[in-house]
Amino acid sequence: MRATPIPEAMLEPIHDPLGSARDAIGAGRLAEKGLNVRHGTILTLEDINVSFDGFKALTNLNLYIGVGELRCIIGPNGAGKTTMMDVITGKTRPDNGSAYFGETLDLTRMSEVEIAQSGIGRKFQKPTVFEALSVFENLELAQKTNKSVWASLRAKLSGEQRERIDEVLETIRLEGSRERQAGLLSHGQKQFLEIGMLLVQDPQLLLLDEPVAGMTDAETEFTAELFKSLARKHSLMVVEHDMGFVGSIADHVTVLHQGSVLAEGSLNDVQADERVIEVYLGR
Amino acid sequence: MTMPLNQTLLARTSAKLGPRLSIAVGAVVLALLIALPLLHLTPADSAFHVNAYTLTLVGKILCYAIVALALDLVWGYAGLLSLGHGLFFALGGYAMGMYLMRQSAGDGLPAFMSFLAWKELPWYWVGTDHFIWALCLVVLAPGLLALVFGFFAFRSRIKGVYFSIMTQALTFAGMLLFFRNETGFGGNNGFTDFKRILGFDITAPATRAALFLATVILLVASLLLGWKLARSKFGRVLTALRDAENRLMFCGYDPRGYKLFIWVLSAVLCGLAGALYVPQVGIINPSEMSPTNSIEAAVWVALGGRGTLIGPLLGAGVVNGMKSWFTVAFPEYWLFALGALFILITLYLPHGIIGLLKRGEKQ
Amino acid sequence: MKRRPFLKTTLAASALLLSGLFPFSAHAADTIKVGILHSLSGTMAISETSLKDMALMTIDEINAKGGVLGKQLEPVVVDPASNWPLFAEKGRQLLTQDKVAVTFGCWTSVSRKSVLPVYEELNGLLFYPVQYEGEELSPNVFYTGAAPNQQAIPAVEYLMSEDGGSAKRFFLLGTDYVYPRTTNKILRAFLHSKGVADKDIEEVYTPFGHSDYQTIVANIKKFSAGGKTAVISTVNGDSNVPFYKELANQGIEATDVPVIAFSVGEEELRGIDTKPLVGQLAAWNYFESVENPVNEDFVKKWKAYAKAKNLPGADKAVTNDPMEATYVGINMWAQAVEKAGTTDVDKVRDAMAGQTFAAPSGFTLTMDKTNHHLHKPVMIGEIQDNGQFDVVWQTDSPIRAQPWSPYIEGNDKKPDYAVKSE
Amino acid sequence: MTTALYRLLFALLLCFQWSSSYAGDAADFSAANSSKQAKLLQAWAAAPDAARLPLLESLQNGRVEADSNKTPFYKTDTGYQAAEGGDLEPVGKLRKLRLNNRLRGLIAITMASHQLFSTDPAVRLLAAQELQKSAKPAQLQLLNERLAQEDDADVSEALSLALASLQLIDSDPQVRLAAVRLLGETGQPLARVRLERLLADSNETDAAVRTAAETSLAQVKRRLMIGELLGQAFSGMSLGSILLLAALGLAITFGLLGVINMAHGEMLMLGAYSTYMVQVMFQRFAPEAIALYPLVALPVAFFVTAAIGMALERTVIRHLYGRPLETLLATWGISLILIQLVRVLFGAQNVEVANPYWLSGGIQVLPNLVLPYNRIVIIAFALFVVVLTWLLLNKTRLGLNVRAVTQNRNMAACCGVPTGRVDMLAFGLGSGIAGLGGVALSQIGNVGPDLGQSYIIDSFLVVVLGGVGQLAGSVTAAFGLGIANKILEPQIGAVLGKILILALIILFIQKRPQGLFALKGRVID
Repeated sequence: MRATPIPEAMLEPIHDPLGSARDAIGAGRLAEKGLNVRHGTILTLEDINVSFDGFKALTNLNLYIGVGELRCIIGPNGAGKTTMMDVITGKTRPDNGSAYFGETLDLTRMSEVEIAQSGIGRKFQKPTVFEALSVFENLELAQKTNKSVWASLRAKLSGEQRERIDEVLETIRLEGSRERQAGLLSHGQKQFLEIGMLLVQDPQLLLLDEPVAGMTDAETEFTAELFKSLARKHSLMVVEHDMGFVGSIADHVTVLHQGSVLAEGSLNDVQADERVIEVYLGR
Repeated sequence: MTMPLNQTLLARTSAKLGPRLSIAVGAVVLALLIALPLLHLTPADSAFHVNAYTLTLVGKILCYAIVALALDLVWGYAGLLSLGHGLFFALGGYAMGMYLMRQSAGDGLPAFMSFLAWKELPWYWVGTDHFIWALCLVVLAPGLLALVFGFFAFRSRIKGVYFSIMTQALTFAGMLLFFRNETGFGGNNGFTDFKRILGFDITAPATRAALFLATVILLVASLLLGWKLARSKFGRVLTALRDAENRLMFCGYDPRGYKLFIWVLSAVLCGLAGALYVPQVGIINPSEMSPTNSIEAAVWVALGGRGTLIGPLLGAGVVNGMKSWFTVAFPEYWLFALGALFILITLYLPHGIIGLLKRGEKQ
Repeated sequence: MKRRPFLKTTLAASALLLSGLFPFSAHAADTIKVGILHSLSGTMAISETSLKDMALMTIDEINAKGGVLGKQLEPVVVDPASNWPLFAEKGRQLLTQDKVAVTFGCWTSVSRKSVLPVYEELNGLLFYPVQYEGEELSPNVFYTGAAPNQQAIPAVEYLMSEDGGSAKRFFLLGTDYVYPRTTNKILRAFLHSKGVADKDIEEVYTPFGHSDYQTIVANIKKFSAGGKTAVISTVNGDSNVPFYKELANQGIEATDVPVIAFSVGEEELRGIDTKPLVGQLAAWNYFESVENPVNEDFVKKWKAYAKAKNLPGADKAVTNDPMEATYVGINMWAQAVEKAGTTDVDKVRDAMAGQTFAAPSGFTLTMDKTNHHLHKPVMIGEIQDNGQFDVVWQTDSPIRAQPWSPYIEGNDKKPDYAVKSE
Repeated sequence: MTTALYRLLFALLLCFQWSSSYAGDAADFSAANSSKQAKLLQAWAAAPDAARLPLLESLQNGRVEADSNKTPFYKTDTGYQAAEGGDLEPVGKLRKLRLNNRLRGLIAITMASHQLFSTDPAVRLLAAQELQKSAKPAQLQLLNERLAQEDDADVSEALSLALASLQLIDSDPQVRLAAVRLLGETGQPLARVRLERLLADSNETDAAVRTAAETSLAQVKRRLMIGELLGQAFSGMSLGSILLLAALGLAITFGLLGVINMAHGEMLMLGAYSTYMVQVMFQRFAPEAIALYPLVALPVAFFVTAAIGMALERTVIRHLYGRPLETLLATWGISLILIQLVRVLFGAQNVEVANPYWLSGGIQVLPNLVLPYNRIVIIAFALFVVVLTWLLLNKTRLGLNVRAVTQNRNMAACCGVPTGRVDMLAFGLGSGIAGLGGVALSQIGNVGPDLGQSYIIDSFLVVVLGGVGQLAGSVTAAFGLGIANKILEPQIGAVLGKILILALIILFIQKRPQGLFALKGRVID
């Protein structure tokens, strides 16, 4: 079955109906409205080093992602892909180096929550959804809104928000499982639900860790369509092993090896690179 | 790591089933609980008379039920197993006890201080002769302690078993502190021999009835509050927090605030339960803080069914009922029964009695 | 269909609540009910279980002689499980459900304090058999254990005497609860009155269940360098073993620094290796080793009873001071009921005044006319390696109790007769 | 040569005088009341006579009994022998001569002054040392005489010290000065008090003596200080070693397997009860080898607790891997059952576990520092168990398997590691080590059903603080907590010290959560 193209309107960001009253505990300092992308780069990683008990996971990593770009990251196991995502989302602090979201937000100084609120969304390698909640409730929680304690105590879904969730449900083809408990979904469905949760979160930058693992071919194809359509409005960074999938979506590919960038360029360029061939096939 | 609790919340269940029946049954229980203290006021030789023994026993169990509910809010919903709720319960009890001691002592010092030759009240006793301030303390003492402990614990992401062990150590430390005579709370003897509350004789039937009613009101209020919370988005965030905290953080929620809120709320509920418990049973002493008591409360919740609102109440009732019976019938075997209960619930009844009833329903 | 679970749960809940409401009560026509309120489980079971058995034995004995007022006594045993609020609850149960004529029970002060309001409210009668700190005199309680002046003060007088080693310095070591605190306060005042200066008195408290006595023993050693020192120990049961072991291992002997204990008796010694303790002292009002016909008979009866009832450790059954006090208490109550001709609490209370009983201690004990305490002899015993005590000193005659110690400020204004606390 | 001859003569005399000339001392003593007995002893101490040695020895051993005529008899292994000699038969019932602590003290002094005449220098040395702390002014002359006759250097020194305490009130300032100086050389706590008295009451008139006393006092204080500090360090180490033994088993079950074993304390308790059982067996079947029972108890306790641990793992814990909170509740239930089981089987009372002679007493290192043997042995034993555990985990097949399973269960299973059996063995190992800890604990404190309860919280704190899965961390944490406790205890008391330490642990975990999560790494949710 071919994927239906996604209507433009669905991907339009919906503005926070409650305004940007982010005064709750640990709320973000800045909303994405003010994100400064003057130079066209949304993410800047420079000279990042991370080591775990002597093991160097990242060494002098430099990476730039442009606004609206769809970047694929490939690399053998242990190349540092997930660690890099951990650094961007604030889960791991680099030993040194700088990480900027836009021109002004220093990711190394922000907490995970602040980073998430400032507009970076992440999908985990293993699909993680809230298993005890229904599909709808999963999306409701993820939806961009005021996420402070007090707000959630009083929160009521507006019609607009409900519509938005319904739209996304349709996009990820889970409209039939709306009230189903997320824990009961299949692996692929969970993957989609998690992507859907990213969509309602409406981030500027999406980090996706192996999004098509465990999907059927048709689902993979559909996902590729989805990502490509997202790319214009959002920046995406996709870590993937499936070269077919990478080839179908990426205009730009980065190869990581032993914690730093080995090669960068179009998929064809990269695949022709001697060093990359050696890394993948050599040993 | 996480065990999905496929338990549908009572809130949701009752929303779906025709609410009339559940309201009817609830009303019957409530009516019984309200009738009980009124029957206590009948003359002693009346056929319907309910004696003070029964009233205080049921009152005590109701207080425990509130504790179970409070524990369930943090454990069943937010996934934080506290083994230190006895501390909050006791703190509330002590705050109320301070007021009761002052009432008994009149203008002088409470008895335990005067025979240890203390000349004046320690600073933290200031104002405890006013009921209003005592009430504030009932809320503030457990609340502030929970706030401070929770702030540090949640900030450094202590969770799961570590959290349980830390809370256990906390209540243990509290117990040691209150056992000291120099701490100024009567040491091992704690507070006893209360005479009056708000000027009323504490042993008068009307006072007992009023205290009992207050407990019923607090229980109903806690249930309503729990129900409201479970239905709100807040409740869903807590459930999400329990199952996948990292996911929640990457959705932009700060778990600390949520945990702190429910943790403090739960502590305050415990404190209030403690405050009602003390005048009814007539004594508060540090053994209420012993880790064993707190862990027993966890069994009430586990037995009844965590993540539900009625479950903990059932659990508290069943375990305490069993305890009353066992300690009379076979005092030696009570610990065997309690121990076996712990093991069997965890092995075979992960959803407690409520889960059992549900399963029976499905088949 | 979905209604049923909720219905069921609610029903279950209400059934549970109801079950507590209407407890059954049995009616036995020709017996007098007697309550026994001792912990049979939990931490205090160690000490209290034997008191329950002693009470049952005494009741059997009275029944064998024809009971009281021609009626048999019917013991009602409940287990408050070392849980203080439960003491009050069970006490209330005994008085309101079982309608007992009298209760024998409690060990710790806190359990007594917990039941006291219940007994005063319902005008019950409680016999309390353990030595305690005094500072209490309720009309609803008869105290058959020692007040501080019947144990602590004579013990210190002994230590200060030549035979006791003419101690000049005193190390007061106790577990941190009310009994040691109050006792030590009384002792300090008493020592002051004997001219002992504050610098020669050291007061140290340890928490319950303390087991590491290294620092404290080192302190005792340091303190004892300053002159002939005696340790007065109000250390609670379990902590005594590590304390004495540490003393012995650090080379402190009873001849250098004698330790006198107020809470170590035959029952406590039963479970420990007494070698390190030999020569240390204890003060009580009764020891199993006392030699007189009444005691011989008493000990024999107890051993036979323990064997007959197959009590745990029956082959090593011992008697001790609180057991004797229980025995004396029950017998005196029976005599008082006979005298009053009724079990009515007020009448029995009046009849109790001045009752006498030839006790196993070898003395005829008298219930004081006014203050609800027994007149008791005081004995100092030395621990032997067989777990028994060798009496090294005793008073010539029983001493009257002073529940309101004159050494505590303000007690001179307290009346020496029982009044309900207000 | 002359002294040797003199001694020989003395010894011979002793034999002759045995039953004749001093007859009457024993009878006097047994007939006297206690204050008179004290006077007798004091008199004897000032004028020793070898003939009294049998009497004194018998008194010390509690073997003197009197019949109803107050005729004294010595109790021997076979029967009774009249103390005054002859073939007297006891009249009426024999009763042990009642002594009190004062008399016992006096007997010790009297004995010591008699032993100064012994031919064995070691005995004389002990006697002189005893007199150092207890010599009475009446013995001044005796001591002077003995000192003059003494040829052994050590005994001389000990005697002069014993004399020095008495000479502080000598009328000759020179003698006092010498005595003061001599006292300064010792680190005796008694010397400090004596010197302080000299200064405080200003009853010393001679300025030179006063200055010397000040110097000596400072000297003594310094030595005492050293002893105190060492003592504190030792007690910290000792407490640490106990915590370590209590926590080590947990470091395996919790640290490696991730099982929250609340019944861990009961494994300690069962280890202690195994020790008790072994002791009972020895008493019944091999009373002559009783001193060896702790050594036999070690393997017994290890295997008993390991077997119980494995049984629990198979029946309960196996079903709960990966559900730590449930494990916590279930094992708490197990602990309740085990406690009650022991109560039913052995009674609620504590049971009697006696230290064998080689674990009783202590070694005198400094005048104010005695290190008890049982504590020394336990410190060594704790270290031994740590080394053993380390070897087991790092140098054996089982250890390799355990580490493999704990790091990646599925992978290990794929490699053919029987994960089920490894879990069982590892849990058994942890429980067994707890059993070993129980043997050690039985030599320090009570053995009762509640033994384990008092260690469980401390054990968890040690493991958590040390870093889960880190053996070295547990060792550091245990000794750290032990020493911190012992430093705080004299300052603020045991309770506040403990509370403060709990608070510090909570704060410490703020700073170094690695204490909690030992291994850093990429986090997979």
